[in-house]
Amino acid sequence: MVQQARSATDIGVPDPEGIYREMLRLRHFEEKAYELFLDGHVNGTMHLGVGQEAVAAGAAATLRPDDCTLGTYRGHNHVIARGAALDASFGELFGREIGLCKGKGGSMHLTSVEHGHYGSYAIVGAHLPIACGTAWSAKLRGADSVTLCFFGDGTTNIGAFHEALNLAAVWKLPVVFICENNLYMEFTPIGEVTAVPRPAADRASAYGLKPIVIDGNDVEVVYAGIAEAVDRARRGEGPSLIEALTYRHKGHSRTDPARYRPEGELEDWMTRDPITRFVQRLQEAGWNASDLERIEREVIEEVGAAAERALASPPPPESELFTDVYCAGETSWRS
Amino acid sequence: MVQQARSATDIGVPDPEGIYREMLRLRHFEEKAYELFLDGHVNGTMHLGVGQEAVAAGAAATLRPDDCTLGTYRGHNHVIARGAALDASFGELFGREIGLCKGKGGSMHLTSVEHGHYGSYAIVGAHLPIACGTAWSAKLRGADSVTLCFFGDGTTNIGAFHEALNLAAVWKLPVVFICENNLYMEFTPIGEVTAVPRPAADRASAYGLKPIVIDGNDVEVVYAGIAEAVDRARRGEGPSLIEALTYRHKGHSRTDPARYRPEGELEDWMTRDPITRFVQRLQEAGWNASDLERIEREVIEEVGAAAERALASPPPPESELFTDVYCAGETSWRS
Amino acid sequence: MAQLMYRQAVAAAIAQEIERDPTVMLIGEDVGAGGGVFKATEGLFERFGPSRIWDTPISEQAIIGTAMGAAMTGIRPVAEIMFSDFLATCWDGIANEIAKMRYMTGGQVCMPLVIRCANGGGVHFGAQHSQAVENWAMAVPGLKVVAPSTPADVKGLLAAAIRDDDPVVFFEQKELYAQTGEVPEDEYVLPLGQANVLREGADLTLVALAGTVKTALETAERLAADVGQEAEVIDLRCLVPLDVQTVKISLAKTGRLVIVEENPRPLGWGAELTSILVEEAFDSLDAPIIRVTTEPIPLPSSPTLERLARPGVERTLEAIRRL
Amino acid sequence: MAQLMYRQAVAAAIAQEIERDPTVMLIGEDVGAGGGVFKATEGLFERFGPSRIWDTPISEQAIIGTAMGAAMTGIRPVAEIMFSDFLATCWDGIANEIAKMRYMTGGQVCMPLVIRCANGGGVHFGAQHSQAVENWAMAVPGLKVVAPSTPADVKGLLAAAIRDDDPVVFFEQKELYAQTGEVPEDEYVLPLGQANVLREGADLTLVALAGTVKTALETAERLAADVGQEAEVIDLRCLVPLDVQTVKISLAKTGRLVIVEENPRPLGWGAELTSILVEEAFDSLDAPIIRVTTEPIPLPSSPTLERLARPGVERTLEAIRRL
Ligand SMILES: Cc1ncc(C[n+]2csc(CCOP(=O)(O)OP(=O)(O)O)c2C)c(N)n1
Ligand SMILES: Cc1ncc(C[n+]2csc(CCOP(=O)(O)OP(=O)(O)O)c2C)c(N)n1
Ligand SMILES: [Mg+2]
Ligand SMILES: [Mg+2]
Repeated sequence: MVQQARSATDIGVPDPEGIYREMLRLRHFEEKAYELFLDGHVNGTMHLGVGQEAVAAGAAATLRPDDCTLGTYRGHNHVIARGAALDASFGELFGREIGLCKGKGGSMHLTSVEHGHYGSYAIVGAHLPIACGTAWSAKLRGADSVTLCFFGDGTTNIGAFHEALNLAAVWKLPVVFICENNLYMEFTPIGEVTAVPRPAADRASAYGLKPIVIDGNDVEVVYAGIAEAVDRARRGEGPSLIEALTYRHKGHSRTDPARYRPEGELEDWMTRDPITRFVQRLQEAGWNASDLERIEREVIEEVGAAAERALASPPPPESELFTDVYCAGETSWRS
Repeated sequence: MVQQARSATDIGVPDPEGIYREMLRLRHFEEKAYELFLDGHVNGTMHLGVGQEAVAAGAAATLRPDDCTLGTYRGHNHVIARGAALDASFGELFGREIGLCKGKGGSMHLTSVEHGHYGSYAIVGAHLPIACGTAWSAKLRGADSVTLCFFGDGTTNIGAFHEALNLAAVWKLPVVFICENNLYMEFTPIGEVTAVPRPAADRASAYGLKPIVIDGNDVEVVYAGIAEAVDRARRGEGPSLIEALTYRHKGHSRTDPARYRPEGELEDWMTRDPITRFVQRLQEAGWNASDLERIEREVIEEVGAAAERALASPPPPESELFTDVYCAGETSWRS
Repeated sequence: MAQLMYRQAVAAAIAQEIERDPTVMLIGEDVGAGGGVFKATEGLFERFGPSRIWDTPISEQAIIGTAMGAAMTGIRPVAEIMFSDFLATCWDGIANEIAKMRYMTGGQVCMPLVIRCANGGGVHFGAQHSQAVENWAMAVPGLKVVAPSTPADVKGLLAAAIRDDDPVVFFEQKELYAQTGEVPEDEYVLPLGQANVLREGADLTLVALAGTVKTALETAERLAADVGQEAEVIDLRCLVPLDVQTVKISLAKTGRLVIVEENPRPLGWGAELTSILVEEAFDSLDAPIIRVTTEPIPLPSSPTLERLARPGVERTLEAIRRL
Repeated sequence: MAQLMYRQAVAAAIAQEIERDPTVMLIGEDVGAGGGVFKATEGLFERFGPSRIWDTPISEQAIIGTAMGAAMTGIRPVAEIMFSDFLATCWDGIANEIAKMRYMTGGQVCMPLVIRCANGGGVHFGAQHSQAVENWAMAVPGLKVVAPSTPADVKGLLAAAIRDDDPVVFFEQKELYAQTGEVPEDEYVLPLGQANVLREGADLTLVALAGTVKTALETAERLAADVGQEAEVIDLRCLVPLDVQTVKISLAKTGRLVIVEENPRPLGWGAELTSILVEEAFDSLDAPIIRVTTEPIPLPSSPTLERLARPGVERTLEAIRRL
C-alpha cells in the first residue's frame, strides 16, 4: 500500500529546512558530478541517484550518529546524507588525495566510517549479509544502534538477499532493509525478471515479515515509514523490509541514454520529483518561495566550491599504492 | 495442509505392487548399506534415506523415462527409484569398478543418466539452479519432459534456492521442486534457523507459487501431489514447490547417533513409517499378508545378491585416474 | 576481412555459432534487448530473438546452474557473467559442479558450455570490477581457460570454445573492447591450446596473455630500439590447454624468459608456467625467469595508482634488465 | 603439556581466545550444540553458551557477510565454513569484500576475522568434500592464509589468527583431526608467517604444508635409510605471510628443493614459491625445483584412485630421483 503524506500544515519531518537542504545537496552534487563526468574528471564509471533523494535524506533523518548505513555503487546520496564532506566525496570520484577513500575506492565505493556509513558495495547483494553483521555486532556489544541497508529492486533476485533476510529474521537483528524500487535493473524492467509484482514486499512473508511499500518520492512518508522500522529495531523487535517506490531520472550509469524506457515514463515521474513535491508542501505550509530559492542558491554555491576544492587536490601519492592492504601498513604477504 | 490418503479400497497409485516393491528395495538397500558401512566396506561418508522412501518411490512413479531427476548426497533412494541397478549403486558406495560412476563419485554422487537421474549433489542448494537448466533445456528442445528436483528443509535457507525458484517462475520452467522436510539440517532442528514454520511452503508466494504441503510418508498422497505438479509442468504451466513432511530414521550421516532428537520423536514417527502404512493400506484393500511377505523376501534376496556382486567387483583400474576429466579422454590441461 | 572492434568480434562469433548450431543459446543479464553493458552482444537479440538470447534476473548462481543443466542435456549455452570479478558469486557452480561433474559421474555427462566475462583493469572501475582472475579458473582442474588479445582471436577462439565439448571460461579483456582489428568474415574457428608467436627474436622470450600482449610487443619494440635486443613475443591465448611446447622451443633458443601477466601476485598463471619450465627445461635457462605481474594488492580506482599497480612497459623493461 | 587431538586443539584455541577477549565469537553451521561435524568445536557451547557460540542456517554467504560486518564494528568473529570446498559458495564475500574492504576504503576499517574450514583429502569423501584449496585463498591479495600440521601449531596459530587484525583463512587438515600431539596447556600463541624447520639436512630441502608435512618427514626418513641422503624438512605453516627467508637459507645450504603440496596442479602454492626462488635464489639452484602435487583432476572417491591422485612418499621419492 502506497501511503499518502500527512496533513498539509504540519510537515512530517523533524527539521524541514534541514531535509530540504539535504535533498538539494544530493541533487546538486549529482548534477555537478554528471557535468564533471562529461568533462572527463570522473574516472571509471558512475551511477547517479538523481530522483531518489527522498529515500536517502528521509532515512538519514531517522538515525543517530552511532547507527550504521550500507549502500551500493548508486550510493553518493547515502554517504552524503550521513554527513560525508562534499569535497571528499567529489575527490573520491576524481581519484584524488582528498577523496573519502584516498582515491582508492572510486565512485562505487564511497565510505565514511566516521559518519557511520560502512561502505558502498558494487557487487549486487553483497552488502545485505554484511548489514546483518553490523547489526549483530550492535547486539553483541549491547549497543542499541541500528543498521540501515539500501539496495535496488534488481537485488532482490540474488541469493545473498535471501540468506540475509532469513538470518536477520531468525536472529531478530536490528536492521532495516530498504529496497529502492526504481523499476529497472540496469536496462531491464524489473517486472520482466521477477516472479512477483513487488520485488521486495512480496517476499517479506517468506521471512515472517510484514510487507511494507512506501512512496519513496515523498520524503515525509519515507521518514515516517523508516522511523517506525528503526524504532522497532531499536526496541529489539527485529528487522524490517521496506520497499520504497522511486525512479532514477538518469540512465543506469555513465552516459546511458536509457532508451529502454517507455515514452512518457520519465515525464510522468518528473511530476512526482521528490524535491518539487517537498517544495510544494513547504509552500503550502507557509514557507515562502524566496527563502527556498535562497537556500537552493546557497547549496549550489556550497556544491560548486566543494567540487573546486576536490579538483584542486592532487592525485594520491605513489606511496599510497601499498598501504591499507594489511593492517601492518604494507603488503606484508611475505615475511 | 496435510492431505489425507484416499478411500480404503482403491489404492491411489497405478501399480501398488510395484510401489511396494520399490519402497522395500530402497529400505533394504539402505539397511544393507548401513550394515556394510559398519563392516568398513563403504568409503568416506554416507547419508541414509531410511524413512523417506515414500517420497522417492511415489515421485518416480509419476515420471516418464525421459524426465529428469536431481537429488542430494542423501540420494540413494532417488537414483534407485529411477531404475539404477542395485549392484552398481552398492558398487559406487564401495568404490568399485562396477559402480554407477566407476567408483569416482562415491555415496554422495550417485548418478545414472541412462535412467534420467542427472546427479546427486553434495553441496547444499547447488542442484536447484541446475534443475532449472535441465527444465529449460527441455523447453528449448521442444520436449515435454519434466524435471524433479529433491532437496532437504535446510536447503531452503541458501541463496541458490532463491535464485532457482525465481528463475523457474519467471521462465515458467517445467520443474517441480520437492522439499523433503525431515525436520533437521544435520543436527539442528530446522525451526531454529528458519524464519517461517514451513521452510518451503511459506516461501512459495515469494515466487508467485501456491504453498503445497503434503504428507511425505503416505505414498499415495505423494503420488497424487507430485503427479498433479508434474502434469502442470508438462502442460507448460510452470514450476511447483512441494513440501513433503517426512522423517529420517537414522542419524544425519555415517554413525551419527542423533542424540539431538527429543525423546519419543523417533518412536512417534516410526508409527507413521511409510512402508508399514502402505502395508496396512494394501491389507485393508484385500492384499494378503503372505504375498506381501513373499515380496519382501524376494527383495531382501535381490538386495543381498546385488551387494555380493558389488563386493566381488574389483577397484577401478589405475588407468581410470585420468579419464573423464575432459572429453578428449585424458587430463588435457597441457597441449 | 572486416574491421571489427574486439567487442563486435564477440557478437560475430556468437552469431556464427547460433546460425550454425540450433542448440547454441546466449544467457545472461542484459545480454538481450540491452545488448550487454559492454555492447559485446549488440544486435544479437534483434537478429535471433528471445528464443536464442535469454535475459536473466541478477542471479549469477541461477545463470551458471541453468547453463550447466542445459549443457548436460543437449544444449550449448554461452553464459555471460558480466564482470569476471562476479565469478565469485557463482564460484560453487563453476568450480565444484561444472568442472567436476563429468569426472564424478565417471563420464556420464558432457559439459559443452562457455562462461564469458569481462576481465582485467585499466578502466578505473576499482577493486571489484577490475580484477584479472584467469588464474582462479586455471587453478580448477576440469575447466578450460581462454583469453584472447585481438578481435580475430576473439572470433576464432570463442567459436572454438562454443564447439568444444568441455566447459570453457572465456575471459574478454575489458580494456580491449573498443580496439579494432581485421577479422575474417567467413566461418572462422581457431584451435584451443595453441600459443601464437607474434614476434620473433633470439635474445629473450616474452610470454603474455590478453591485455599484456600489447605491453609485451611494445616492450620488445623499445628493447630493439634502445639496446638492439630482439625479443620473441608469445601470446599464450589459452591457459588450459596450456601450450608449453611453443614456450619451450622459444626458451631453448633465447635462454631467457620474462612473463608479463595481469594476475596479481601471488599465484598468477606465470607461476605455473615458471614451475613447469624449471622442472622440464632447466638446462635451457641462462637466467632466472622473471614475472611482471599486477602488484599484490586490490586494484585502486585512482588512475594514478592503478597505472602503477598493473604491469606496464617500464616495469617489464626493468625486469629484463634484471635478467 | 597435554595430549590433544588436532581437533581438540581447535576448540582449545577458541576457548583460550573467547576467555581472553569478550569480542571473540564463533559462528557457523552446527558449531554449537552439535559440536561441529568434525567435533572440532565440541564442548564450547556447553562452556560459553549461545552468547558466544552462534549456530546458523545453511547460509554461507550470510555467515561470511555477518562475520565481515561484525569485524568492521568491533567484534572478532571466528566463522566456520564446514568444508573448504564450500568456500566457493561464499567466495564473493571472501575474495571481493573481506579481502578488499580495507584497501578500497583507504584504511577506514580493520577486518579482524578468521574463516576456519576443513581442508584436503584422504578420507574418500569425493570431489566436493576433499579439495585442498589453500591456493584459492593465497591468490587473493588481502587475505592471510594459515594451514597447521600439528595440534600444537593449531592452538598457537589459531590463537594468533584470532588476534590478528587482518582476515585469516585457516585451513584445518581434515585427515589430521584425530591425530594427537603435545599441546601447551597455558596460553599459547605463535607468530604468523614463520616456517618451521622440522628436520635438518644438508643434501636437499623438502618444503611441505599441513597434510604433506608427514609425507615429507617420512620421505626424509626413507631417503636417509635407503640412500643415506639427509633432507631438510620445512613446514611452511602459513602461505600468507610466506616465510621465503627460511626456505632460501635452506636452499642455499642444500642447493636442491622439492615441494610437496596437496593443491592439484596447475597453480598450487608451490608454483609461487618456485617462481620466487627462481627469481631471487637462482644461483642457489643446483637442480630444478620439482613439485609433487595432487594430480590435475577432481578428486575421485574410490580409495584406490584417491591414493594415486594425492602426493605420497613414493611419488616424492621418485621426484627426488629426478633432481
Ligand atoms: C552480482 C552482480 N551482478 C551484476 C552486476 C552488474 N550490475 C550492476 S548494477 C546492476 C543493476 C542493479 O539493479 P538494482 O538492484 O535495481 O539497483 P539500481 O541500479 O536500480 O539502483 C547490475 C546488474 C553487479 N554489480 N553485481
Ligand atoms: C553449502 C553447504 N553447506 C553445508 C553443507 C554441509 N551439510 C551437508 S548436509 C547438511 C544439512 C542439509 O539439511 P537438509 O537440506 O535438511 O537435508 P537432509 O540432510 O535433512 O536431507 C549440511 C549443512 C553442505 N554440504 N553444503
Ligand atoms: Mg533498480
Ligand atoms: Mg533435513
